[in-house]
Order: sequence, then C-alpha cells, then structure tokens
Amino acid sequence: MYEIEETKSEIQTKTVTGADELVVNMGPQHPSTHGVLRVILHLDGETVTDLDCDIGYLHRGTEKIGENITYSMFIPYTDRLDYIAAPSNNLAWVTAVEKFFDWEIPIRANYIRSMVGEFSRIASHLLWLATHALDIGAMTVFLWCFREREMVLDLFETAFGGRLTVNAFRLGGLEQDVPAKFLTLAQEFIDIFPSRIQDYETLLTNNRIWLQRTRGVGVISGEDAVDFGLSGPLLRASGVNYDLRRAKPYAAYPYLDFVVPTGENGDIYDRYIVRIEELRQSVKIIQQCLEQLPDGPVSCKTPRTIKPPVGEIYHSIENPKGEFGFYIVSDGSETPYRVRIRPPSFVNLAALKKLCVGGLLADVVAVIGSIDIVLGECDR
Amino acid sequence: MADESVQGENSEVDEETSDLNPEEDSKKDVGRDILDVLEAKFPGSTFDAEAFSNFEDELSITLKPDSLEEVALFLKDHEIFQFTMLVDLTAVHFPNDDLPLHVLYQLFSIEKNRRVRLKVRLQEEQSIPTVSNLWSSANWMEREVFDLFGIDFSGHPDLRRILMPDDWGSHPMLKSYPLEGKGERVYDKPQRKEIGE
Amino acid sequence: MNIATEALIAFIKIAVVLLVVSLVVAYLTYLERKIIAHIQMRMGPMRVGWHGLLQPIADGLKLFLKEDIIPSKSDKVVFVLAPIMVLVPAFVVYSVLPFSENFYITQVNIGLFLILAISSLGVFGVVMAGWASNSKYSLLGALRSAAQMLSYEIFLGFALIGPLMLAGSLNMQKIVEAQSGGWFVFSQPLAFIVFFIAALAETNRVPFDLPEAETELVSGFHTEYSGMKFAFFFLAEYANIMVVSTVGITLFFGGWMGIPGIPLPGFVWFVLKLATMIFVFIWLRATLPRYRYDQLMRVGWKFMFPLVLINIFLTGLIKYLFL
Amino acid sequence: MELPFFYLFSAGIVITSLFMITRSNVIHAALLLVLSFFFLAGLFVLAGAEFLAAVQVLIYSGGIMVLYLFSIMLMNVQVAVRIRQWHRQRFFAILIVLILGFEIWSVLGKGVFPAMKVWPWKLGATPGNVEALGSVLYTKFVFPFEVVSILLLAAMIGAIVLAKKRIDS
Repeated sequence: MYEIEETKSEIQTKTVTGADELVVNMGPQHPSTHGVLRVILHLDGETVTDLDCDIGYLHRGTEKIGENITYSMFIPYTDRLDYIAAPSNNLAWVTAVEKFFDWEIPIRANYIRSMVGEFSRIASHLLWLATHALDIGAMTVFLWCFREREMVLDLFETAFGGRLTVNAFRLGGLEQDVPAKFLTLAQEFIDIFPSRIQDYETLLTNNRIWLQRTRGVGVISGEDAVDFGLSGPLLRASGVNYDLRRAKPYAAYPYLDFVVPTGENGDIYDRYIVRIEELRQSVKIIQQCLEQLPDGPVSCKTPRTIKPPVGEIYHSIENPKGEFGFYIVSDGSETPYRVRIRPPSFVNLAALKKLCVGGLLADVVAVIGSIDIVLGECDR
Repeated sequence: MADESVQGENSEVDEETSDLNPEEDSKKDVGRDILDVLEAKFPGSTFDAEAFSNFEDELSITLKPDSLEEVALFLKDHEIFQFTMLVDLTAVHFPNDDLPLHVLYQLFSIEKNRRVRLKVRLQEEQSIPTVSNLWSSANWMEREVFDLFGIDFSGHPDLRRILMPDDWGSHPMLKSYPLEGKGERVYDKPQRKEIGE
Repeated sequence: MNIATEALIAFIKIAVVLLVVSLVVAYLTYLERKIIAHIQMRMGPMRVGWHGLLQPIADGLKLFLKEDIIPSKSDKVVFVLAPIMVLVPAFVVYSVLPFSENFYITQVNIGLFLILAISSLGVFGVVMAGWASNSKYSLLGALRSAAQMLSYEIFLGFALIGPLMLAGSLNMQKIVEAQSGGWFVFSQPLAFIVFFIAALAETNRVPFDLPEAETELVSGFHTEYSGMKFAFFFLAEYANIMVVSTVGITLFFGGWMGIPGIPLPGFVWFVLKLATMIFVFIWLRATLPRYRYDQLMRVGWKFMFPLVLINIFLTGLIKYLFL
Repeated sequence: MELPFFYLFSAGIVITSLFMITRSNVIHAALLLVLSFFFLAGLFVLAGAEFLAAVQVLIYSGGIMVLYLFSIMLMNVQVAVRIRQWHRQRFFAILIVLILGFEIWSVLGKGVFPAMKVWPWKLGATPGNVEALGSVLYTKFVFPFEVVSILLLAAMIGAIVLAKKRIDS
C-alpha cells in the first residue's frame, strides 16, 4: 500500500485539464541539455506546464579559488569557465585587472586580442550552431560546423599551443608575439569561411521544417529580455541593440568597423539569424585586424608582482554568450579580495522557464539550444 | 568622494573607503547627477558615493537596507536614467567590519549606456528586501547569494540553494569557510527546511 | 508436382530470401553510414575490411556477444517479446513481394492488403518495448510512435488506393503487369507524394523520427535495449525501409519492369530502382531537421489526408469517364 | 491438410482467451487478445476468406488494439494489478456459463446449417474473394453499406465533439 501512495503523490498529480501530469527528469545526463544541466519538466501530454532548472553539478568554486591565488595565476582558471570560447574569458579577466592600472597596452597586442576574441566567437558560435541544429535533428550541419571549428582550434594551437583552454593573454599584453604562420592561416580561414557560412545557411535558413521548428518558438520580447538581464545574441534577437563591443569598447574595437545585428521577434529563428550574422561580422573584424595590424611590442612593462590599488572594479566584455564580467575587489595585496564572475549563461538560463512554459517538450530542447549555455561558466 | 555633508554623517563607514580615492578632485563629478537626484528625492536617507579612479561606470552608491526597495524602484523607473537592467547582483564578505556583508547591485541603463552600483551593508543574519519583483534577473542571482553567503532576501518567491547541494550546511563564499580539512563538509538538513521550506 | 517437392521449393525460396534480405539489411546500415559520412565530408567506417566493408558483420558480432541487459523494474516477458514483435512482421512481408518476373515466394490475391496488415503489427513491438522498459523516455517514445504510425498508416493505405483502382487487383504481380503501359507515378503523382511522406513516417525516418529522437527522448522506445535485442530493432527498421521501398517501386515505378529498349533482366531493374529509393531515404536523413509532434500531425491530417481523398476522387472520375 | 490447422487455431483461440480473462495485468490481457485475433484470422484463411483475415489483422490487431494499449499504457497498471479480481460472483458466473453453454449446445447439436449449402468458395479455387466481396457490397448490399457508413461517420463526429468539449473546458 505504501508504494502505491508514493507513486501517486510523486508522479501522478492532476493537471488543470484533469489528465495525469508526467514529471520528466531531463538530465543531468541527457544528450541535448549541453552539459550537466538537469531540467525537471512537468508535462501535460507533451505540453510543458512547469519547469525547474537544477544547476550546480559543475560548481568548482572558481570564485573562491580566485580569492586565494594571484591575479596572473587566475588566467588559466578563466579558461575553464566558458571553455568553448576560452580566449574571450582570458580577455575579460586581463582587461578587468588592467583597469586597476594605467598601463599602456601596445596597439599590436590589442589588435591581436580582438582578433583572437573574434576567433573564439566563431568557435563558440560554430559549436552552438552544430549542437543546436543537431538538437532539432539536422545532422549534417553538426559535422560541417566541426570541420571549420577544427580550423579555428588549429589557429589557437599555432598561436598559443593550446586548443581548447588556450591561456592566451597575459596582464599587460601577450606572452609573446603570434607567429607569422598564424596570420597566414587566419587569412586563409577568413577567405574560405564566408562560403562555409553560406553552406550552413543553404541547409537551414530557408528550410521549411527548420522555419516551422524555430519561428515563433521560445519568444521573449525586448522588455522582458531586459528585465531578465539577458545579454548577447539573445538580447539582440529581441530587438535591443546592445553590444559591449560598441557600448563600452575595449581592446581594438574602437578602431574597428562592424555592424551589430539585431532581430525583431525574439524567437529561436531570430537568434539563429543574429548569430549567423555575427559570424559574418567576425570575419569582417578579423579581416580589418589583419589589414591594420601594426608592428611593435606585444606587451607593456608590468611590475614583477601585480598589486592593484585598493578598490573595486566591474568590467565586462562581450563574450559570445553575452555580457561576461568580472567584479574584483582588491585590498592592495597580491591576491584579489573577492572575484565575482558575472556569467552570461547563468543569467540567460534563468529565462528558460519564461521561454518554455506553455510550449511543447520538443521545444524545450530547441530553446535550451538557442540560449547557448555552457555549464562550466553557469555553475563556475 | 562624495558630498561633504554626506561624508560627515557616515564618517565611520567612509574611513575604509577614503583611501580608495587618492585623487579626490578628478572624480568629484563622477555620477554627481545621479546623487543630486537621489538626494532631492529622498531627503531623509543618506547616500554615499565612491568611484574607483575616474571611470564613469565605477560609481557605487551605498544605501541603507530599508531604503533599497524605493531607491531601486526610483532608479528603474526614472525617466532620465532608466536603469532597466540588473546586470549583476553579488556580495562581498568583510568579516572584520561592523557591517560585514556587502550586497552589490550592478544596474545598467541601455538607453543611456550608463552603469551604477548600489551597495548595501548588512549585519550577519540580517535580511534584505528582494528586488526580484523589480528585475526578474534578480531571482536566480539572489538565490546564488543566499546559497554562497547565507543572506536572506525577504520576499523572494523561491529562495533555495542553487549551486551547492540542497543539504549543504554552510555558505562557502564566506571568508570564514575553511579552505581545507573536513570542516567544510557539514551537512545540515534542518537549516535547509527553515529557509528554503 | 507432389506436395513434398512443392513444400521443399517453397522452403528453399524462403531460406534464400530470408538470408539475402538479412544480409542486405545489414549492409544497408553500412550503406547509410557511408553515404551520410560522405555527405558530411568524412569517410565513415574504414577500419574493418576494405573501406570498412566488413563493418556490418563486425557490428553484428559485437551486438551478438554483448551482455543482454534486462532492466530489473521492467516487465520481463513483454520486454523480451517486443523486439521479436518488431522484427517478425518486417520479415514476413517479404513473402509476397515480387523481386522479379519469376522470383517471389508466393502470390496472394490480397497481396498488398496483406502487406499493410502485417506491417501494421510492427507498432505493437514498439508500444510493448516502450511500456515494458518502465522508463519515461521510452513510454513517451512509444506513445509518439503509436500515434504517428496509426495516423500515417491511414494515409499510406489511402495513397495506395489510387494505383489500385488503375491496376484493378491487389495481387502484387498483377499490379506490376498493369504498369506495362506506363508507370503509375506519372498517372498518380499526388498519390506517390503522399505515399512517400507516409512511408518516411511509417519507418520512423527523418524528418519524422520523433519516436526515436536521440536529442529529445534519448532514442525513445529502445533506450533500455542492448545487445541482440537492440540489433533486432535496428534490423527491423532497415527491413521496413526495404519493404516500403519495394512497395513504392512496385506500385509506382513498375517494379521489376524495365524501360523498354534497355535489355536488362527484371531482377537488375528491381535492384536498381530499390537502391535509388533507399538512397533518397538516406539522403533525406542527412539533409532535413526533425518535425515537431504537433506539426507532424498537422501535416498528416490537414495536408496529406485531403490530398489523398482528392486523388481517389479524381482517379475514380477519370476512370469512369474515359476508361 | 486443413484439419490439423483448424484444430491448432481453435485451440489457440480458446487458450489465449482463457489466459486473457485470467490475467490481472491489463497489458498482458490486451496482448493475449491480439494473439487470439491472430488465430481467428488463421481460421478465416482456412475458410477461404483471406480478405476478412487481412481486415481482422489490419483493423482489430493493428488499429483498435493499439488504441486500447495506448490508453492502458497511460494508466497506472501497477495499481490495477493489486486490485482484487474476484468479486464473489462465482455463483452467478457459473450459472450464466451453464445457461449459455446449454443454448450453444442446443443449436450446434442439431448439426443443421442451412447457410453451409450455399457456401460459394473453395480454398484456393477462386480468382479472389476481394473482387467478389466488392461487387456484392456495391451492388446487392449497397444500401446497408451506405447506412453503416453514415452510422460510423456519425459516431466519429460524436466522439470528436465529446472530446473537444472536454479539452475546451
């Protein structure tokens, strides 16, 4: 008797329509939650009536680690946050710490930082497109995207030695100049890449099934997006033109010419279009960087031990996923007093409930894909 | 550094922050307009502004916990500032202070491309009103601060642990949390029921 | 001919067809992997044998030797029966398929109807598997599958009525012979479109692979299966592709009949047409995303169902007026 | 040649039906019913009615029973298994069985079946009973056929209306 009561109370709660509600535990081991995300879904048939995210499976206490090691030592830890776009995280950290000082970062270093940052955006967006398309069932795009992502990772390897967690930048510039081979490879890549973007679009953009699966699904209005603190392509797809590369330019972005693409409807399709357009803009930015890249040193003179003055700063950059910020409290010693990571995935994922409830089970998968989360950065 | 009169009233708080700003003159005007408006609107309460170096986006305004709700609402709905986005919400622990827990709100105005940081200082065990009714993004971030610092946000709709396991006994981002040894793993189920229900 | 030799011949035919079909089905998996791999700019299986030609055999051996896991909370009898229930109908159907002018196991007057009847049983295996696994993903997969296969069976059946009216027989050989004047795909294009879409849905292929959508339902009804039982599901899927392709070319592309003027044996024509049809199946898998459940039903009932009804009406009208 | 198959199928029907009504697990019962339909289809084939056999499998097994299973699967079968299956009706049950048995025996026992004399087809000797069935349905019995069709249509629309009302409310 006991068992019966338990199953009744746990699984079979009545919904409004009188049908039995099914509680499905999606994840943490599920192919399309993109990591160890657990979503507890309450289903009425295939309609989602309620949803709760359980995160924290990948919590490694990165912020706590940051309080106990020096500023330079923390750079490799930032690689492990959004591991899909590691150089972007490095960039956020080094620019945040550099804000404490009035160092003159060499222009060449800034250009290389911007360039590598854009490459990491391409790598991240490619992985997003690959997995997102696979979630919706388009299998070929997955492998095509990985083919190009491989080229980007080869570039990282040429320049920094690492492929995924590259530890790209140092406080005050770069560790050493990028080899000449990197520049030729980068030129080769951006020559070939626009046609590859065209390939992905042939398979998806005007595909009727793709349109049916993405148009009008997971819609969030511009006001709601701001209210939920969304950032990055998600916010721009809802029609809010906000890009930190424009709003608060860092590295070499003040000198670069690019367009911030925005959507209109804030649905999955617009997010897709915005990200595809961002890929094109990244190519444009890299092309400009390669053309304008000045000669000169890649690192300024920095003290042997880095001790920022007492104070607090918040600095954020435009990560591929959104606004990626560091809030650092310095007490004047070699280690930060407090490191706060402002994770775009975490904040964006909080809107999942808003995006999914009332939709169908299959849409949950598509919506999670369209948010583009990386649990490493979400859980920290 | 802020207005003289404000500084006078809050001298004990400012002792620590005064050495943040070696060049007083250059940053006197950073965020002056926001402070003026706030002081005109809330004559009874006190504000204390500080800015690191002279970055315009590094303005922080320190508030009393009880005035947080109305100031936040005012700043959000103000027709000029329009701080419609809560970018970040976090806390810092200063165990030796009188008011050891600082809760920080990073506000951002997309219209004006302007940032301001609200800072609230709390006693241990003191609760603070939630802002999740003003900005939906505060929901998860307040949960996180509760999880890692143990700060109770009164009025929060769903205050549960978010990153740590549900039955984790303590709050790891506090400076008092041991870094090694078995002391850190204190499982304490009743506490979870008390706060998270 | 006495009854014993008759039985012996029938038995040999069955054995030959069964063996050949099993082998072809196994190599269909190889074909699919290779074709998709080349569409996706990679090589596919390359290690076992020349260009991975022995890969299906290695896979079969691996699955055969794998530990057979039965979940402890499952309904064991139904769990074990389910893969058999899927595989057997898929193979029984071959008994009435005409492979060439002279080679077939048997001719039945209700040939086409028998194919529909037997292949409609495959859904039982899926439903049983989904329920017996005692897993929510499997159950959801089974529910989707049941709804999808039941609905699309209707469109499939209705799409076949048009060609049937022209052929005037349910006998598969007679249907082929009726197309000597011209393939039915030219006189029944609407019926062929609906038949092809319904066939994709019946075999749970992309873009209608919802019951086994890996990224949503973690493979759906066969999530909990491993080893040989999993292989049964796998084989049944490909055997069903062969069946619907054969039915398709028999009804719409003149079966084993060739294009006049090109002297090739009937069996070669049959294989050529079958290969083309199967290639299209695989090609679609590499190209299209997946439909959502409600969209699948909408496509079926709001688009395909009226279409087949119109087709039947038009065929009847034209046949009455002109033939 | 047909006799052993007849006994095989008949025994199959009896045994599966018996098992079906004694199972407490509804899913098992439903699956056994499907099996029993199969044996019935076998009997139809023996009687020369292949079309009927195919319809039996297609409609009853492949259609209706799947729908049954569909709805049963959504129930909590584990609970149903535990519910007591016997309701102290043994006396009435046995009584009814006896009455029914007597009736069947009294009819079958006479051994006279007038319809048998006009049995038109022999196994394997006909060009196909599909054609025969079709021509009979659309000529001689066209009126009852249409009446039944309309009846079914009405039932279908009724079911849709009832279901729709429940969803809307």
